[in-house]
Formats: sequence, structure tokens, C-alpha cells
Amino acid sequence: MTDTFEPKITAFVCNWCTYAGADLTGTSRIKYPSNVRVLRLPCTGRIDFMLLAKAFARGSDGIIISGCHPNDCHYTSGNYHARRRWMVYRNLMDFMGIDTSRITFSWVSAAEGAKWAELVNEVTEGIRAMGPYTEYQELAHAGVE
Amino acid sequence: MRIGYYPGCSLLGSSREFDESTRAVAEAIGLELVTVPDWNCCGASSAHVLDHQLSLALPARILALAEAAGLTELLAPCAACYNRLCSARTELEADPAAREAISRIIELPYQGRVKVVNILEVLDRCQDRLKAKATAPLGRKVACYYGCLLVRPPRVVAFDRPEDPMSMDRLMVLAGAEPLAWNHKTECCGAAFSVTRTDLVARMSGRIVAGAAKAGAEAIVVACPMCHSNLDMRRPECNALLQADHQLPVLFITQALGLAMGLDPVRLGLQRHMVPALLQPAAAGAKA
Amino acid sequence: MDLIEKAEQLLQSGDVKAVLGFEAGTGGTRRPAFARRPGQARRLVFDDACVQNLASYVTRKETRRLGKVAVAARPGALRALLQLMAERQIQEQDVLPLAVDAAGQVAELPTAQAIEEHLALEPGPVSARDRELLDRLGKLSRAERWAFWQGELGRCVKCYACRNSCPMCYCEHCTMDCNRPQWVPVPSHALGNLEYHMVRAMHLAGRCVQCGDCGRACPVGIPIHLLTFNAEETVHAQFGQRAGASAKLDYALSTFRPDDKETFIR
Amino acid sequence: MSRIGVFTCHCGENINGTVDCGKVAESARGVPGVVHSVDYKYMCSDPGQSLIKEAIREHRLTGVVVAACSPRMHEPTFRNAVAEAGLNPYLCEMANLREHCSWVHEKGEATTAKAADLVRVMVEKVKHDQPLQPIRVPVTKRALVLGGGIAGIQAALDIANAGHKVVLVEKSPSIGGHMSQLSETFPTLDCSQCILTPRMVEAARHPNITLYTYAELEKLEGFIGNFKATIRRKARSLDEKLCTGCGLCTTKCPNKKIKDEFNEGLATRGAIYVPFPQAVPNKPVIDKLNCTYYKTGKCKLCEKVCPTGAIRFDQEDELVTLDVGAIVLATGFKLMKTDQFPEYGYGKYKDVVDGMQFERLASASGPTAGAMKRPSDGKAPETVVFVACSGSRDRSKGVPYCSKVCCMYTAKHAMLYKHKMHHGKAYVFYMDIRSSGKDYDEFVRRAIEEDDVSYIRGRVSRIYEEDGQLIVQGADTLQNGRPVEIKADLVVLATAVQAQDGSEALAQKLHVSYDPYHFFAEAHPKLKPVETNTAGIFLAGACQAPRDIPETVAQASGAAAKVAGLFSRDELTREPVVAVVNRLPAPTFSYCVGCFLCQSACPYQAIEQEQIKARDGSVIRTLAKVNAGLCQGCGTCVATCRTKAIDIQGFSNEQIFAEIMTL
Repeated sequence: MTDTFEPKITAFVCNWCTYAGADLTGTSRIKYPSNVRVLRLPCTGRIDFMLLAKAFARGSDGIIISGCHPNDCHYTSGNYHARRRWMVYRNLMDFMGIDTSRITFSWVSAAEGAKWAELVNEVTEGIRAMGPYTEYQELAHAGVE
Repeated sequence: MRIGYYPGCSLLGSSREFDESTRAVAEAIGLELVTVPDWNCCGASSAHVLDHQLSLALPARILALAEAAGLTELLAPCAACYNRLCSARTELEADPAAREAISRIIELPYQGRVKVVNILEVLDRCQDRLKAKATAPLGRKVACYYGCLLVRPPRVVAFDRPEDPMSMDRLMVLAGAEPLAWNHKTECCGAAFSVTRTDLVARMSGRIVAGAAKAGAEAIVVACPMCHSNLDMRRPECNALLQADHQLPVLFITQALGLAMGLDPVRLGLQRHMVPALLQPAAAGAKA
Repeated sequence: MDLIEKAEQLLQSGDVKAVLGFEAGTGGTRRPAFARRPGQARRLVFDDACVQNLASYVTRKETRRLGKVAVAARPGALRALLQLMAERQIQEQDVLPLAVDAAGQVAELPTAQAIEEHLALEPGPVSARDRELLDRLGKLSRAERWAFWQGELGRCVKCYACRNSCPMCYCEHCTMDCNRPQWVPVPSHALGNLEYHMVRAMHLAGRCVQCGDCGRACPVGIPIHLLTFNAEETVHAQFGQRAGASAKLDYALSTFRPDDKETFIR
Repeated sequence: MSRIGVFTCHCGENINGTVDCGKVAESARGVPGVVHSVDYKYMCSDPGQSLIKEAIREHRLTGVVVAACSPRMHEPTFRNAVAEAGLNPYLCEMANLREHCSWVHEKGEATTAKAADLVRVMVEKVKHDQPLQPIRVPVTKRALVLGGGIAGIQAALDIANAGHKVVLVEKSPSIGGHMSQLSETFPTLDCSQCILTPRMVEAARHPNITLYTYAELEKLEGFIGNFKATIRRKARSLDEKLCTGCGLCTTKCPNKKIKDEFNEGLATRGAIYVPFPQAVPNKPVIDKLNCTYYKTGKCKLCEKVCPTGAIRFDQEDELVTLDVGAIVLATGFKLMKTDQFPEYGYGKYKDVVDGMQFERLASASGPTAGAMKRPSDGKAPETVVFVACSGSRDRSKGVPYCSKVCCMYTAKHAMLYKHKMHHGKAYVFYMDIRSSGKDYDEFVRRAIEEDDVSYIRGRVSRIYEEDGQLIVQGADTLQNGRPVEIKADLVVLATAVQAQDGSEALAQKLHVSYDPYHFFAEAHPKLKPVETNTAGIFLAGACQAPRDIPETVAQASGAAAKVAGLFSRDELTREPVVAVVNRLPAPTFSYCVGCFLCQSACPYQAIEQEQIKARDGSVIRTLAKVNAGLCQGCGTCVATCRTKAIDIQGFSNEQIFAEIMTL
């Protein structure tokens, strides 16, 4: 069953490092699974935690958040703010029983095309093994007609 | 204080005096040496050029045994053993897969919990006790010779300054000797070519002996059996090549310290040297 | 001087336009009360039954209109007042906090510094009971926690009592009221409830003064204060600061240290 | 009701090879709001673009989605096209079917399905796009150049000659930089000072250039076209107007034993000194750390001898604030010191010198007046060993990068030595000879063939002193690593070029990024080599990476051209991707509650306070307001705003929300 399951993975990435990195993956013709849908934002600092909740609610089985390495932020410190936000967010979500292992945080620079492919591979494999995020999706359908 | 002890083959053969003097000094400063039960060869200069896995397995077994014996630190006085143990340990630390493979081969669990230390490291730690015991200052000018295996490669041994080590110099100050600034602290002595290419060794060791003599040293202090045999046993070849008659003795650091602590020269194995070693401190006036 | 005398004095002298405290409610309960004339001060009571965080009234339009108000404040309220100052919602001269000690004696805390010093003597905000609850939940497996909160939040009716009781939920326009886009579905179904409490907790992370009023206010008895407590505890553990400790506190989630230590980013 | 047009590009076979573009276009037709959807071989081609323009007019499109390559590639192209057709350019979005789909996935259903998804996502975004107007900001037509070396001088002169005001700031007492210390320059061997000093004087005299020597940048605020720079003019302890530069004071200073920086410590100077004879300005400065008066409160000899009474012991640093529109960073480099090399004696051997010290030894204006004398005993070195790559390309102990100039200047050094001492022996230890440049390799060949410099390919493992000579041990890797030992009188280490001290701090002050070695980072390694990622700040010379003089000058002129280009307009337009705090009719005014927790989240201090006042002037509310000039559009504030009062144009909450909801 799980081997036929194709997870739905949503990636929130910053425009300057990871989006560019993913472009490089393309120009280098490195292959990775097509399960991922990339949403482009200016900076990881822009990623509102509610966007993640919405992605899960829309049936994402896994989420990738990725931006510039510390010190490399195009806006000098957006990623630092993001990092703090996620430090609190992860604990809280875990405390609420959300499966935080379905959210992968990463730094992928504009030069790390290969790392992006690796990341997507690992996450896709991982989520495929975990299976669909049923408990959350059921929740999303409950009461919504 | 209690520490694991791995003598290795040299200290049972050509360099027995290193073993004897190490034990003597250890006893004098109340350092208990626990010999690793059923220890084997470290692979020394041959294994790693012949079979990589073997060069890991041999040291790994020693370390695993030490681990099993509940030891956390292992003293390997022989610089070659020290270097091999460190190398294997570093490599296995970085590679869990290899760790398992090796554990299977040696049929012992290897966790890499035992830290490997050389004689200088250990003595450096015991400075206070040494100071207390060093009652017979050597009062000699000495050239501290480290060789290559003790300090290199830095990322593996991570001990002292690779290009200009100082730990032995510090110890000699404790022993009331005067360590000299000289140029050949870490030059190669020719090592295992001792047997196959004695001519090369004569040239390389000769340069070291000459350098020490030039700097005004009355003795060379070493912490490696290989270095010792080349500087001591190969002295005739060196002198022949240099057309000189360098008679300055070569002492193991433990012998030098032993002397400074007034230990019996014979217990320190000083009589075993080819180049006669000064048998008592300068105070007594005698000279080799 | 006890609270009533102090209130009379303050109102007499006109130092404050009103004294915000508690009066006897029905069945031994206590409810907030404004004494605006010396004569009304007699209604005021202050005992262990007075638990509500009155700071949540200070930012209300109606209160602001009155002018300077004295507040009979418990530590929770005092922390809230400091945090409100840090968030530029009130200024020192807008309020006169009154601390009432065990003997019923009243001390004025006219400045932020005075409040900070007074609070320094108080025990930490998290009660032993809440601490125990947090730990118990922390020990559960992820799935068990999920089950626990689903069970609890399943009872939520989105009455927003928690929001209204919270001194830090002073925003006139809440994300919950935002419909372009409709971030959180309006109905109180499983998803709507979960998302509401996510938002609430995240928005209070680094701002929650841990008075616990939200939990007390919940008509169906959901221990929701634990959510904001958890967020606040993380902030304290990771960034070493607590909301309500000072009137000059930087918001933990809009400041950073380049060496903030995290363990999960690849 | 939106009328969206979708244009799917085959990019030849690049997309169509793995994605069925026809199907993608087809499925797009089914998306609500899409009134027109076609696929075409090359959308970015002229016919492709006109396809879009025509469709916009014909179908009265309110939004355009181009499903092609990465927006980072062609977004500007298509937005221009859309604009030409009379539609607001910001109503055009791109779906990345190439880099993010066709190139990274195998041909097949799934890949085509993903492509269709990506299109739908973008259609939903476009539906929520708002027409945006580019932001216009005024430009202050005055440039600030930091660093008075050849890079700074060249940049300043070019900008000044383009008719704009320039402020040239140099931290040391004179402009000229490293180039003024060089003896002769490769590959022509013309005297460095002969070609540099005229430029220095020209810069000082130029009506458009204001020179601040012995000064440093204290603080920088603002943004492109509108920077506010605070310069600290360190106290020279001298009234420059009164000083005639006669130099009497410098000869009389009792304190003579101070290491002379200009001569790299190979000579000494007084506490009041002029760095070098051709210094610009040619006015002395008192080195407070070493001046007897500043240390003991006694002396003042210089004051007594000064004929014009120009000495000012009580002078204090002065802070100058300037409005500038652009900044050129030209802070240069530093050379790794010989004490970084334990195997070469930890710098304890006087006769082991670095490249810059050798320049001084070889320079006619140097401590030996150009005569070959070694530092220790002034003996003429019969044998000199030059060690290239000292610290460079050395992962274990030095820096991994190539310092670029060493191969050339080492050849030059060997040549200069041979020219001065024909019978002397010169050896060069090298790893590779990197002499790519006009007439460069010929130059090196000349050193080898005509001046008979012995090049030995190998590293030097150790240098030690013996009988007043330096024993250099190395290996000749072209002879199977045969050990080489040379008894030398002088050893010259071509030590690594490193970023100037304080580069990191300066970079942070300016919000420009930098590499792990603290060299300033260009905005794009190929296409934006002189720009930084901070608009309005440009790079020139070795502060970006090791550079030789020709490259430095070229880059400086490039930076100057960028500045001149910027100054050619009275106002400049910026991408309107900025944050905005919403405003609403009274009594709400805004969703902003004025907590200003967003303020510290902004990396650009772009969030200001705005007071909403009643008729009587009383303040009703204090709200956040974004300075569109400062805002760079990162959106960090948006994510911190609880009331959703702040939003960011181009990546608005509604847009992103819509994108997610289509997933």
C-alpha cells in the first residue's frame, strides 16, 4: 500500500538562496521526485507559520522550509528571525501533538543544487515511509462539507 | 592515578629501556600502569601499506580490549604505536559502518571510548608530582627531538604544535636541564629504513645528531624507539658519514626524568645504550 | 493603609480618576469593579478569591476615556502592565498599580521600575500545578498528546472568552476577524478550533505573562493556558527572557542572536 | 471577474521533452478565470512575446501567466512585454516549468501533472495580483569612496571627471595605498610611484573631489541614492591650514625608534611623521600612541620648532555627516605576515621577509635606497629564495584560495634582484605558475630564460638558520620529489593576500555580504561583479578578492561607471515589492495596533512611526509606516504582524494563501 502512496510535499523557499539553488538543480539536470511543489517567497522571514497550517489543511503530507544559510541572508537577517520563530513553533506544534517530523527545515544556498535534490529525495522517501498525514487530513474534512 | 598501558613490541625488544624507565618513573610519581591484557601488534610501519583493513583491525582490537578492561585512556609510549592507534581511532570515529565491520572482524565490540595518549601528554599532566620528585637537576644542555610520529598529522594526533612542539622542552626544564632552541626537532630520522637503507638513515639521523651537537647539546632526548635506535644504534654510520665523532648520548624522556628524580640508572636501563649515556646527573660531575 | 482607605485617598485627591479592583460577586465569587467616587471605594474587596487579571481592562477604550486609573494588581496583572508598556499600549503615567500584601496593606508602584523591583520579590509565574501538567503532557508520546488535545479542543465552542480575558489580546482587529484571506475558518469545527488555538499560542509566544486567565475563563474547562505557557517556556529556555519582566523588553520573536542554537535545521 | 491568459513555453525540447506542453495548455483552459491558453515553441522569442501582447489586447486580459523557465531568468522579459501591451507589468507571473519541473523529473504523466499544478498555482496568484507602480526615490549626486589606494583614487577620479562630487576617505594619513609602497610593477617594470603619484596629486587637486585622509566611516544610514554617512576625521594634532609641510617637526622629534609602517618595519620614523616623501596631503600627523607628550605630558618639541605654530595637541576627532547617493568600497587588502609560518621560523628570522618588505628593499625610496641589503646585517644577499604560495592554496594551515598576484610579483622580485645583483643566485619555489594576463607569461619566461632565475616546482617544507644562513629545505616534484636544500642569505615569502582588518565589521556597517575570508561579496559572480547585494554600494579592487593593478583599475572604472549611470538620473525607480501598513477610513485608521514589535524585525530600519492626529492636533493613534525607500521587501515584518496590518506587495497574504489553497 505505502509503496504506491505518492506523498504531497509543499516547499516554502526563499527567492535568493533556495529557489536559486533549486534552479541550479535544474540547470545541472539533477533528477528528483516530482512530489514537491515549490512556493517562492522573498525570504524565510516572510514565512508566516499559518502558511504551514494551511498547507497541512490542504492535504500536504510533508513540508519543506528552506532558505539562506545563517550569515548569507540576502536581507542580512531574515533567516535569523525565521530560525527563532521555528524554534518556538516546532516545540509548540509538538506539544499540540502535530507530527513535526513531517516538517523539514533546511538551509540550501544558491550554489547547493545537489543539496536541494538530496533534500527532496530524503524528504519524499521519509514521508512515503510515514504514509499520508491522515489524522490531520481527517480533521480538515471533519465538519467541512 | 590509573591509566591503560600498551607497551608494543619495541618496548619488549630493542627498546626495553623505554619500558623499564617508563615503569620506573610511573611508579615514582604514583601512576598505575594497567597493561592491556592479550594485546597484539599495532601494525606499525607495515600494516597500513599492505592492507588497509588490517591496519584498522589490529589497533582496533587493542582499543577494544582496553575498553573491555574498563580503561578510558591508553598510554602508548612508542610513537609509532601511538600514531597507529590514533589513526585507526580517528578513522573509525568518522565511519560507523567501518566500526561495525571491524567489530565483526576482531570479534569484539569496538565503541571507540578509549582515548589514546603518548608519554609526553601523560607526563605533561603530572608536572606537579614530577617537580616534587625531581631532586637531582640534570643541569645539562639537551636537544629535545620529537621526530614525526608524535605530532603529525595534526588532525589525527592533535597534540602540541606540529611544526615546533614544546611539551618535551617543558618537561626537561622540570628536570633541571636546559632545552635548546635547535632546528631539527621534527626532522625525519629515517625511521624504518634503518635496516633496508642504512645509508639514508645515516644521512638523515646524522644531520640531526650534528644539528644537536652544533647547538651545543650534551644529550638528545627522545620519546620514540625508532628515533632512538637510529640516533643511538646507527651512530657509527652517522659519524662515518659526517666524518665526525659525535658522542652525545640519546636518552628517552623517561630516562632523563628518572635521572632527575635520582632513580637508579640501571633501573632506567641506561646501560643498554650503544652510545654510552651519562649515568648520573651533572652534579656528580661524571660525563659520558 | 488598606485598599479602601488608599482608594478613597486617591480618589479624594484626584490623583486617579478611578480605582479598578474587585467587588463581591454572586456565590462568593469576585468580579471587577471600578470605584470612581470616594464613596464607592467601600465596595472594594481584595482576597484570594480575586484571581482575574485586571490588566485586560486597562487597554479598553472605556477605561482609557476615564483617565488615569489605579489598579489593585496581582503579580500576573503587574507583569501584564509591564508587557503592555513594552508594547507601547500604555505608559507609566496612565496607570497606578497597587500591590496588596498578605496583611492587606497597599503599596503604590508608580513607575515601571517600581513594578519590576516588586515583581523581583515574587515567585516564578508558573504554578506547581501547571508545571506538573506541562511535564505530564511532555512525557506523553506525540500521538497521545494529539489525542489529548483533540479531546480537549473538541469541546471548544470558539466563544473567544480566552481571547477576551487575555491582557495581551488587545488587538482591535484579530487574525480571527481577518477574512481576506480567511486565515482561520469561522465555524468551531475540529480544524477551526485547532488553528485558532495555534494562532493564539503563537501570537502570545514571547508575550504571554502566564497569568493563566485564559484557562480560567474557558467555560468548558480546556486547559488552553498550557499552550501559551509551553510557547513561553520555550522562549525562556532558548532566549533566556520572560514576557512581563521589564517595560523595555525586546520581543523575543523579532530579535535574534546570530548564535541562536537550534538542532533541527539541516 | 479576472480574465487570465496562460502561455506555455516549450523552450524547444527543454520543457516539451519531458512535459506535454499541449496537455498543460489544455488543462489550463479548464481553470476558472482563464480565458486564453496557448503553447508555443519559444515564448521569450519576439514572435512568442508578440503572441502574448496580441492576446492581451484581443482577449482584454487582466492577468498573464507565462509557464516557462525560472522567473529569476525571464520575469523581467515578460513583464516588459506585458507592459508594452498596456497591462501593468506586475499582473504577470511565471510558472517555473523548466528548472523546477522538466529538467529535474523524468518524462511522464506525473511530470506533466506537476507542470499543470504549477500553472494553476500561478493562475490563482495572478488573480490576486495588484497593479503596482514602481517606487521613485530622489538621487543625491555625490559619491563616497572608501579607501584611497589606486582603486579608490581611480574610482574617485572617474566619477569626478563624469562631473559628480566625490568624497574620498582614506584611513591612513596619506592616499596611495599599497601601490605607493611598490618598487616596480609587472609586466612592464615601470616605477610604481612614477605612475601613481601624478594620480594622487590629481585626486587631491580635483575640484569635484573632497579628500578626507586619516578618516574612517563611523556610521551609514539610508539607502541607494539617499545614504547618510558619518565620517570620523581623526585628530592629526595639526592645523592643516597653517602647516606648510616643511617637515621641520619630523626631523626634530626626539622619538625616532618607531617601526615605520610604510617601510613595513624595515625602517623607523618619529612620533610626528609624514608617511612617505610623496605623501598626499604632505602634512605630518602625530602618532598619539608613541608621542612622548601624549604619553608623559612633556616634550612638545615639535610645537616649539614649528615655524607657523600649526601643532594642535588639544585637537579632537571631528565627526562629519554627509548625504551621498552611492558608495564605492575600495578598502584593499592586507598581506599575511611571516609569523604565520611556524615551519619558516615563526617570523623570528630577520632575513625571512614577505613580498611587501622585499618591495621596500628593492625600492629606490626604500630604507636601502634600492640597494640589495638584507635586514639582519645589511649584507648583500648572494643567494635569494622566493617561496610562492606561502599560505595561499593551503587548506591545512593557510587559506584555500589563490592570491593571484604572487606568481607575477615573485617573478618580478627575482628579476629585480637579478638586475641589481647579476652574479647572485635566485630560486623560486612554486606550485604552478599562474601568469594569465597580457604579456604576463612572456614576463615570467623572461625571468627564467633571460635573467636565469631557477624555478623549482615544489613546496618548501622548512627553513632554519645556521651560521648566518637560511637553510631552505624543499622538494623538486619534477624530479620525483627529490629533496632540495639551498643555503640562502634571504628568503622572500609570497604570503597570502587577505582581507583588510576590520572588513567584517565594515561589511556589517554597510549591510553588504562577505565571503568566509571576509572579502566583500559581489552581487553576482559573473554579471554583477562590481555591485554588492546592497543597492548603491559598489566594489573596486582587492577588497573583493586578490587583484593586480590592471584589474583593480579596470574594476574601479567599472564601479565608477555604475555610479555615473546611477547619477545620470534625478530619481530612480525601484521594484515595488515592499511592505505596506494598511490604512483605513476613520475611526479604524488601520489594523495596526502600534505595538511596533515589527520594528526590530526589520533589517533595514524601514519601519517608522506615523501619528494620526485629530483636527485639534491631538494624537489619536500612533501607527507603523514603512519607508518604501528603505524597505527591501523581505517580508519578515509581515510574518510578525498579529493583526495582518502589514502586507508585502507582490507576495501578499492573499496571493500566497491563494497559492496554497490550489495545492
